[in-house]
Amino acid sequence: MKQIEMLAMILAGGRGSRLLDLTNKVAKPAVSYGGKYRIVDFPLSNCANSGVDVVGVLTQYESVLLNSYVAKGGLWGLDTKDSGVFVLTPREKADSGLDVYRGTADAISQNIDFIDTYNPEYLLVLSGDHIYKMNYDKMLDFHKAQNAAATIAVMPVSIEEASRFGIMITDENDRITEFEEKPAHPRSTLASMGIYIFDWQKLRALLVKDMQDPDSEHDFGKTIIPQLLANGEKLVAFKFEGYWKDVGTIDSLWEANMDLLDNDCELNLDDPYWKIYTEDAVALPAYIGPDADIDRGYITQGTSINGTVKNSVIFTDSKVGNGAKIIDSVLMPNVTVGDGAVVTRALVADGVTISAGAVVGSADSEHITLLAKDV
Amino acid sequence: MKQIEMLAMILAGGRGSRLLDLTNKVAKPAVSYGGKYRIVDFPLSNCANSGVDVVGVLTQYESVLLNSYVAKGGLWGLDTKDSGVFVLTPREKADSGLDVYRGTADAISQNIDFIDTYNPEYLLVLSGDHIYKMNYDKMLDFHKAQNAAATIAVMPVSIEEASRFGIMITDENDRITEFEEKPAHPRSTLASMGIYIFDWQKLRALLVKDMQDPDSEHDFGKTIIPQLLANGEKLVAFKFEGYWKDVGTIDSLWEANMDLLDNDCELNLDDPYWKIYTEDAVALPAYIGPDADIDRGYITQGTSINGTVKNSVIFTDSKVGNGAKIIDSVLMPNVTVGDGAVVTRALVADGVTISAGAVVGSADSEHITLLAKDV
Amino acid sequence: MAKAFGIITSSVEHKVEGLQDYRPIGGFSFLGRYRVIDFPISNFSNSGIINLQVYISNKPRSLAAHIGTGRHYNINSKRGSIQLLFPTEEKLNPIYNTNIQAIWENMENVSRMPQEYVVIAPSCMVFKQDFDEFLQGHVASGADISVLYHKVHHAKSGYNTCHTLSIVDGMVEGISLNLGDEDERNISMETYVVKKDLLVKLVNEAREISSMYNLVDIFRAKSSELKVRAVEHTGFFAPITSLKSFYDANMELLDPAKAGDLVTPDWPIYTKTNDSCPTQFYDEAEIKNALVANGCEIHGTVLDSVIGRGVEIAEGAVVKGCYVSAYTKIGPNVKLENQVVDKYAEITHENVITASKDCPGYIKYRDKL
Amino acid sequence: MAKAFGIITSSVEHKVEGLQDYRPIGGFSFLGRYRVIDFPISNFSNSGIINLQVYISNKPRSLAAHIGTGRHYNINSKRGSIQLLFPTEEKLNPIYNTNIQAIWENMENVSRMPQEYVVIAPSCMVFKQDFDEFLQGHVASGADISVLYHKVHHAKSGYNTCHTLSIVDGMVEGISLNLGDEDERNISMETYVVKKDLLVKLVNEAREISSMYNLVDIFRAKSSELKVRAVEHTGFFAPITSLKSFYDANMELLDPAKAGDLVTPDWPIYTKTNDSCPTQFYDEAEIKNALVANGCEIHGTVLDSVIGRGVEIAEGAVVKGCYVSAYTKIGPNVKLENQVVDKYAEITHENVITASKDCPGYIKYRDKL
Repeated sequence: MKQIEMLAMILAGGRGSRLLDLTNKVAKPAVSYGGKYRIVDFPLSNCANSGVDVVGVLTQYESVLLNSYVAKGGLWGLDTKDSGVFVLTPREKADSGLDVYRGTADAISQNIDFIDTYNPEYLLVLSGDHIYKMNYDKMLDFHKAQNAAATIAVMPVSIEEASRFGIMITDENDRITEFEEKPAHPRSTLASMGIYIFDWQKLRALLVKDMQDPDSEHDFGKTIIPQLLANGEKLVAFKFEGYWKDVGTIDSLWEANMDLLDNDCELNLDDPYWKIYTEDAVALPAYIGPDADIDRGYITQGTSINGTVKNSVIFTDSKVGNGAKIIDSVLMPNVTVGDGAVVTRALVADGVTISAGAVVGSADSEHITLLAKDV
Repeated sequence: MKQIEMLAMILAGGRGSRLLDLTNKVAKPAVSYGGKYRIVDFPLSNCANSGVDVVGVLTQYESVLLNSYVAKGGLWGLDTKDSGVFVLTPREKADSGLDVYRGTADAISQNIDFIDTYNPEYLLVLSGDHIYKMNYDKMLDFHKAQNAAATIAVMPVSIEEASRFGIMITDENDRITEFEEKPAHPRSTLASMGIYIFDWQKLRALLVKDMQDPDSEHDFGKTIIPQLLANGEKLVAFKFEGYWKDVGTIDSLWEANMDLLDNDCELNLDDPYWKIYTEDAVALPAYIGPDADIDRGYITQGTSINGTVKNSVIFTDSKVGNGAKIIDSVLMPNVTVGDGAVVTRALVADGVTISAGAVVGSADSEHITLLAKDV
Repeated sequence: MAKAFGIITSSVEHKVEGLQDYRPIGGFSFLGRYRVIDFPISNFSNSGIINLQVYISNKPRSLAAHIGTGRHYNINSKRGSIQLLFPTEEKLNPIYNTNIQAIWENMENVSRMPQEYVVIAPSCMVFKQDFDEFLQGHVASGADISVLYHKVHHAKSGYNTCHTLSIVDGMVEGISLNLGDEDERNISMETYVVKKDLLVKLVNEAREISSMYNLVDIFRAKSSELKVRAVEHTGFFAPITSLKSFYDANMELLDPAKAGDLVTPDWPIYTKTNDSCPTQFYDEAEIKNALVANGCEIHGTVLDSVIGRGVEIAEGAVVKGCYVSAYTKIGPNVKLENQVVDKYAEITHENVITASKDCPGYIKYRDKL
Repeated sequence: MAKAFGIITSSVEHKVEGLQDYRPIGGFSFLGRYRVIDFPISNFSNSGIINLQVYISNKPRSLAAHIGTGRHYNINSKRGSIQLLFPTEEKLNPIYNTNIQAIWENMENVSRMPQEYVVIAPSCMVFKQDFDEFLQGHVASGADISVLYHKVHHAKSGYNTCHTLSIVDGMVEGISLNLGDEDERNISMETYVVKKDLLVKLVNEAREISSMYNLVDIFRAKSSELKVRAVEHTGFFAPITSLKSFYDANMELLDPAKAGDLVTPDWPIYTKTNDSCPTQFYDEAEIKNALVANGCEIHGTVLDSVIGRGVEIAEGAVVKGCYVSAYTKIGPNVKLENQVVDKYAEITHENVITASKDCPGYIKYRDKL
């Protein structure tokens, strides 16, 4: 096998339980976003566009849909001879039983054999549930120029938010001197984005040791990064500027969709040189009926709009009936809104049918209404 | 999703422990065969050629290589919009922990959710470790014409062999009246090939019940088929004629390779209308040196032959040194035979190096010599 | 393996003003996101006929790139195949550019197909048809050739390079060019089933008779000695044989019932994805009765129109009764009515361009106005 | 994204007897399982230059089908692209069929590429080269154009439609057609790096000067005002510009050291797989010093030869010093010596066909002898 320079592993095992009923049947990375995409399209498209051609996707929880989806590597052009998207679930081995992944680092450790078949120089570790566009090849250039053992992508956050993140303290050369996981009193505002490049051989040695440690949490943030720092390895911070969002809650998922309605949204999905790829719907263009009224909408093909859409995102194959009103809302794929129904500040899950005249959500709710069942 | 008529599930979870060291690192279906193929290429190519476009591959044991391999659905043309090869490993679900597959039937039961997303009329159940060419579409025609609940492919075996198989007793209309698993005193010579077509809804109902039964062995042969018979369902036998081999032991794997050297071998791999697809090697054509002597050989590209090859099968990227002799043997991929070495009646595993002058195997051994380590 | 392979003819005998200067009819954009040839190819794919030969007579680049290996048409790239066949001889006069000539030049590729039958369909007609059913019916009938036709009620004002069939007891008794003398006509859909060997024989005979013969001519010439069976097609049918017919077909499909009949979940029409993002409709936009493909930015007014991928319509612009092809830019306050706008056109300076529905205007590829 | 896109020229200026009657040089079979164009495309792919334009001047079918979407060249089908560009105008005289004309007709496709540089390589030359290194060297040098050349020692007896470079201090001072007057020559490999904008300018200027100009002519015409840097290539190099050079290149590569230098694990040469099974060597077969592709059935004797896919060689046949293309059948007791046998030929009746190594014979495509 041809040696590859950098292999990517996407951690896509999260239960995403804060997404409530949306993740009852699909894993978080498979959740729909932005009219036609799924969350995992972002890291996968970033990989394809950055020239990272081999991607392992580590899944664990309820992943039949996610597995089938990412296995279609052709969606991202990752189906050439030496490239591929490989779904890696916990496996029974000759020398051990069937284990679940015990942590983010353990998920990598259990797949050392897979990584070894490609013998990469660098390992890129990504999270499967963030929305952003990033050129990992530029990050690799930085990693090589710095001659680092690990590079961590960071972004500036407000000091208030900082205690929700892993925070990096760096010197003037971007070298990380300290790392604090969710500090109560943050001493820096550089938050880890959960994107790492490692020298594979160094990481490999550490992981082999970590697997044996019964007290380890087997986690990159809690175990591996502190260990590397303790070993005196050179860790550097790669500063990212641009749109980045962890869509961990219903409110933040709704917000991330609403961001797309903003004319100046930094997450430009219309860039011909950095497309986000996804499964194409076999569907007609969006049909806008004679009595429709659209006042700011982000609308994809396969939809049919016969009512009012105001400041809303409408996903593939959703239908809005005559006289229905969709206001400040997100209709995920295959939603049917009956005539005259009113949906306000709501996120309507895949396949839900809203009967004629029904009222969903309200303009002054604190949180976004999630509708996951027919009403 | 477009409804598909018949979905295939390949049971590829076997440890294949009788293949000894060959299956230490790869699952049995991924074992190499016939110069350039892997065993699993046969059911997958049969599916592609029969127009069965969606295939689930159920793997469990040490399947990193098998998983990566079958995930490349494009190798068999199974990477179009509505087709795909999907690797299905045991999964953690919202309502249950991570279970291993408890039997062949349980492997299907645990993936009912996957099958349901395609909503097929018929389910084709295959084994991942048999060498044969078969048109499953013709079998489906038979199944439909017979209006059966299940169709089982059978082949005539000798009465001596019959007690190693599941044996079908049929009436004059090919209806199965009785089924005996490995009978001591067989009353028929129609052996089950482990290839089933089921009416999916009928099977589904049975599997849902079977999952709950703590005493069940969750096995098609031991549980499901007897249950269907007991329920009075119509089961029919589809007679297959042609080459079929279970390559379960080193001897039978060697034999199946030797069969290819036979001019009249029924397993014609050269049929342009029923090709067996596999991963293409990036390699030069076979190089036959000025001092080579080939006396019956089945030799693929990427090889380099400088010695004698007699009645042997040489796999991709294997090299035979000057004056070396390969007699009645199988060199699996990437084997290097040093100058003057002699290999007789042996099966040499992937990547093994035989040093100059070494002697491997013997002409009069009872069993074939398996060489899995460098000598 | 299906009993038939498919041939998609190049439709050189039809001439569409404007659009055809830049690509063959099969390569025309249709309904905002398809190309015309997506319909016959999807019909074949959905019918399980997956060995196709597509004849391309000229300007092959965009059509060849669109079709590619056919994977997006759901055709298994190992057991299925889409062969693109180009002219092998230079034609010094376009009269020699016939579909008979195209097949004849590639006869070796036809002869070596292992299937007994061939289903022939034109690249320029939009309709839905199960070709397997058509094939089975033909085989059962014992006829030599089966041809698909559509009963139309306004043949005087359209279908002008199409042929009409006179049918007696379900058999074709005569084939003639539509002269527009009657409204009620059976229009030939140029879609046939025939045994491969008979096709080869007829093509060779046609070459003996005249180098200007098309398939329809030899079928006509032979219709007395051969049993030619006529099979009626119902549902949406649009031959794209003039700019007007192109325009009308798209406008007709603004009716959701008609579009929903042509493109159904169990008979998908495949096309090549472009990975465009969804379309953004801004505050000032007003859209009524329109089909809008992805990747557009709509600030202006769109009425009774089909809008292709990646179109930008600026504030104050009014697009009414138009077919706007992909990547077009319509500037502020521009008014367009009943126009077919070709790809990459930029209309920023001209304020008002109108035409009548009966004679829609055409704005050229990459034109700047 | 790489800083350059690639252009593979159609090599219309070279004429190969026999083989070229059926396909362009890039489509020639090579070393039994490749096509000549696999070498430049793999060079681009391995160099990370994955947006390619391949100009095809005539007989495009087999080459277009071979290249397809480029997936088998390991080129990501989403971010990479292989555009096949065909002539858009009919040439009434082949003198107008130049590579300048081909680029000019597709100038829009060249202009719209986002990359600053373009690497141009011919479809007819077999060699291994890291184009990214070539590009980086060019950018660092400050030259206007870089051209790759190979020092040869027997230019009198070959390289007859190639150009030679006179080089002073690493810069090209003159370009002329190889007249065979000297053995020691720097042969131009027709491989260039240039800024896209300069290429566009030069193509436009060339069109002003003469419609018969090829790229090499405009580079020659401009070599005094432009800084043209010469970069030496070492290793295997074979321009396929005559039947003899085709034959010699294949025979030379029977040397495992040379073949192993051209095709290495870290610089794979990709091709389209045919899913042939391994080759069967029967009891009576005798094979020495040969490269044998898959899917063959060998009963006879093969010496010093290259055998393509699916070839059948019957008992008693002797094939010596031959290039035997795919799907050829050599009947019992036939003797062939120093022949280039084209695809699908069947030689069953003629007993002995020989030629000298200096002037190998050619047996036509699908010929029956």
